[in-house]
Amino acid sequence: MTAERVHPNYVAIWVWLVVLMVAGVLATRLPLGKSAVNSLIFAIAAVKAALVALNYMHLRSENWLIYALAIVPVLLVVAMTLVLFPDIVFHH
Amino acid sequence: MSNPPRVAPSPSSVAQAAHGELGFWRTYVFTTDHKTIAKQYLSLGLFMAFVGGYLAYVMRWQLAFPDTSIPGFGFVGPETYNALVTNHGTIMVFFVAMPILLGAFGNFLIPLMIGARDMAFPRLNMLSFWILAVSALLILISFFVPAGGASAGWTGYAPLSARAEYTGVNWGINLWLFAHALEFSSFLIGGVNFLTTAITMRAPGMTFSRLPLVIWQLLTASVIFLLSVGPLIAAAVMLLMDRLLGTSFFVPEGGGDPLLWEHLFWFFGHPEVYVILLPGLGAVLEVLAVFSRKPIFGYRWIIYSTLATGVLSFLVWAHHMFISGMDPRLVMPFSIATILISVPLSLIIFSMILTLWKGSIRLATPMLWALGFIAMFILGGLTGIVNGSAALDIQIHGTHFVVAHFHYTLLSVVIFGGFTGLYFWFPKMFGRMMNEPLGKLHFLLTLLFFNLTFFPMHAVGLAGMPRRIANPLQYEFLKAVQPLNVQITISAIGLIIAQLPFLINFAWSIMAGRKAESNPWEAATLEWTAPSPPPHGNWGEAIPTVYRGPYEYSPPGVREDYLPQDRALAAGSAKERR
Amino acid sequence: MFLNWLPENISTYGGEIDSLFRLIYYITLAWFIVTMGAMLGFVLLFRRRDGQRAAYITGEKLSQVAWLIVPTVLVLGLDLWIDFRGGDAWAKARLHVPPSELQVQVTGKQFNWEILYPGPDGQFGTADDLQIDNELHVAVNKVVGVTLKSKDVIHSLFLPSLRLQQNAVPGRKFHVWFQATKTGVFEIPCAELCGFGHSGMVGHLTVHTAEEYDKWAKEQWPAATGEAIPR
Amino acid sequence: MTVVFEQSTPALRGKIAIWWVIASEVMIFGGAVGSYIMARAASPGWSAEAAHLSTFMAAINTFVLLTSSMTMAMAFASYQKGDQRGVRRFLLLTILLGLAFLGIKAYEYTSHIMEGAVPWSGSFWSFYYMLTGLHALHVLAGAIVNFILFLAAGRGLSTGYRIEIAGLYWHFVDIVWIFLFPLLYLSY
Repeated sequence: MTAERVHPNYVAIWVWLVVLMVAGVLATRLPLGKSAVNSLIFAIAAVKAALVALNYMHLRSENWLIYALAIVPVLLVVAMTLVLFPDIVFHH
Repeated sequence: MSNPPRVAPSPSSVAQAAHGELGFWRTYVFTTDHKTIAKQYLSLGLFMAFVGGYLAYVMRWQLAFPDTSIPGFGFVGPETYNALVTNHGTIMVFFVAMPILLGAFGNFLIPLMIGARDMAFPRLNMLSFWILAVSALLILISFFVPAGGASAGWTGYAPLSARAEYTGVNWGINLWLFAHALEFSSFLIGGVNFLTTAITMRAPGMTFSRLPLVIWQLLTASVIFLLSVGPLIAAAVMLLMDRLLGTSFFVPEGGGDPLLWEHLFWFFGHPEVYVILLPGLGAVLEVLAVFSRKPIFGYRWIIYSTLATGVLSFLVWAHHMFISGMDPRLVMPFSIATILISVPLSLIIFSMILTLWKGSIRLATPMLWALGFIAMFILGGLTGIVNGSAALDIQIHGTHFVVAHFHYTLLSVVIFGGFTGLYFWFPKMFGRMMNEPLGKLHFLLTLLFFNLTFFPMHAVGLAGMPRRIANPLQYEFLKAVQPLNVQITISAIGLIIAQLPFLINFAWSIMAGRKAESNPWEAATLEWTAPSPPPHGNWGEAIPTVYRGPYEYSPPGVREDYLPQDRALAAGSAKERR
Repeated sequence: MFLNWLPENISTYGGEIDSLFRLIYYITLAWFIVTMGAMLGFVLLFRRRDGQRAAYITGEKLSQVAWLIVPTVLVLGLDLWIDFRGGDAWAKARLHVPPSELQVQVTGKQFNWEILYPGPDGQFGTADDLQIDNELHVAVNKVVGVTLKSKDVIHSLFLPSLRLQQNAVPGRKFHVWFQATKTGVFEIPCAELCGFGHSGMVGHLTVHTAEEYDKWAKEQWPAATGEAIPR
Repeated sequence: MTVVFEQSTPALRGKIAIWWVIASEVMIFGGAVGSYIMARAASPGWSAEAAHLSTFMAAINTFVLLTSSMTMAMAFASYQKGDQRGVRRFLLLTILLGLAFLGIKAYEYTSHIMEGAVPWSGSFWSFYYMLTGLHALHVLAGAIVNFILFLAAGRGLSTGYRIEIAGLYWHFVDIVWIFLFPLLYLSY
């Protein structure tokens, strides 16, 4: 089950990760608005996380159960945080 | 579906089974056998139930006859009373309900009912029990540290719980938090083990649509637990830092937010209710099918309802917080979701009742407990609608009405669901039968005193008596309900005494009960194909192969009135389902 | 039989809550009788008899599933009915706040209710503010606006007769209101565990007639003229 | 239903179990990070506190952890090729990189504490120490697991599928850091 797997080029992924990291750090120097910079750096972080999960964790070649295990908790946490926003953040 | 051939036992399990003599420690204490671990969970749960019951007795005595010397305890001051309230809740939920319903039933049933020789990770299984044991020990120790046990309520609302000076209790609450951390990690490991076992180790032919419902419900409970406990673990770390390092995650003076704790607590706290409920429901479903000799009515629909309950359980947590000061616009969505959770659960209840229709019902002890469970659970569910309605919650929040409600749901699950399972699987667990008349006496007394204890609590709560007050006589408006308080206390003592027949029966039957055959109830699921009690490795030469669903009772064309899951039939002699 | 246990309602929106309780009470009572009747009836009817087999009913056929679905849809309908009625009651008690005629600020602290009156000028934070521990005085039929705060831990202001309960959370301020329709003295227990003095943390609400209230106010603020009673 | 793994291999069991562990860990870190995001959004003025952190150090740490993920993946690839020496070499590298991460983190902690920024110096610092501390404990746990595997490989035992399972956990810890880095150091 594990033997026939053709694994991705780990070094190439690593190069991408490092480039993205540098891009993330440089993005904070851009003359953009606060929310634009924040969206940019978190988008970069999400891409990096996806690269690690898909390639190093081999999510690319997993079945739906493993996918669900990776995605459902993330959605749950995001949903929980969003529901709590009115209560914790916007109260006066 | 084609039936796979019988599979030879894996080498490791043969090696395990061959280890006849492991010595006392490896056989009874540091064992990796899932059945012995289940018994360990059961004993821990029963022991802690008596600790929790003792606390309940002291509390009830104090409420009925405030500030008198309590036989077997002495005087209770307000600080002690708060510690009693807190630890009664914590012990009953985390050290009785979870070890018995999830720990004992899960460990015992999952491998036996899916046709596995043991858990996927037997040593991890042992570890999770011993972590729980240490955690229970911490809770017991916490009573004896200076200033006594934790006293901020089982919900540990911050900032009361976040600074020692608000309660006067320092190490009591710290130990209580450590105990929680250990308890959570124990059941996290346990839940991962359950799920992995059920996903990867089912016997040949045991598809998901042939799994017994109790397994479905144990698995759903494990998923709910794994996905809900995380935020509370994070919150517990923060609370511990607040206490030990003086940070202010939940203390407003330092910029923290007490409501955040409430949210994170209930994000776990409410799903936890279903973690406890579902295994109890599952045990009752198994018993209903066996003792009415009928297939469960609408097997698939129960699975859908169970899953729907699991999903909905994540959407209702804030109904504990309607009057906490949360955003009033969020209240109605949570109230609606809460009341909607009655839909899948009523479907399960209807299915239970319809299973009785045209059955051949035998009122043996497990069946009595199962029927008692249905009755009590309907009552608890219906009062839940009262609580779930936000406007009514304004009046009854934090009163004894709520106490009555959650004892009708949670305690009825533990008592009625737990004893259903225990009386039913006792022959398989210990290889002996329990005494029927004593079991029936136990049931009747428990049913009587349970209702005499908790039914009047609704009235006391409606009259406005808050939970967690130590002395109702300090309030003029509660003078009228004091006779009810006295009655509740006497009944509660009766409820505790009503457990004596069980203790006698349990101890006597383990030692000298009638020997049980492998299938004394003529049930169709896999655990009854193993010897009673099953040896290490559960089955001898080969594990059973599964040919059909779990509830083939009274099928047409078969001489007996049940068809075990593992019996191969010659083609054409009887139709096979699914 | 439960309905009599609720304390007598003396608030304008309390009637709404009580009738919601009655609605749920009768619906749930009916369900309890029907389901328990069915269960006990089936148990009596279908006891094991010699030579008789149970019917093989899987409940998977559509005609059989209907027995599950129809009652469940009925439950859903009743749920929605309760939800809509409940939404109205919630809105009346909490969302539609009428302008207040009297203002007080209640601060919970271990283990007292500090009740702050704005005085004749109707403003908090001025010299004529008056703080009285545990004694809340209001006039009958006036809309009373309560600002709820806490100094230390979470408390809960509970007025059973007024169908009013609200937590007081440190670091936050909440506004609740009530309009009492009857005079009398009522207790204000704290309904959220707040420490060792939680039991016995109790204040008193005195609902005066208009004249008595004026008299009380004069005693508290002797300097003020009759027209400047706190509004 | 495709999830019918009757009579599965230990490798598959381990993989499914570790994914369940990761799922619950996501909830733990999610709860903590969610609380941080909300607390930060609720009260302004945290950027000034965050400016005391050294983005440079954190970037180096990110680089170290990303690299360690790559070496961990390569250890698994070596195992698949049956290259036992490669397994040992890459495991050792992973452990050393993990320790380097912890060392740099410890240096950062020390310098903050020298400047007087301790966990109770305000909400930002409380969250900073809580989040990074929780993460550092996970790095430590992962390094210990890797060390056990390294010892096994050193004695000529097969690390087997366990290296894949340890790797999944290690990569997960890496992903947590990938988000903590912008959350704590970059955003404003």
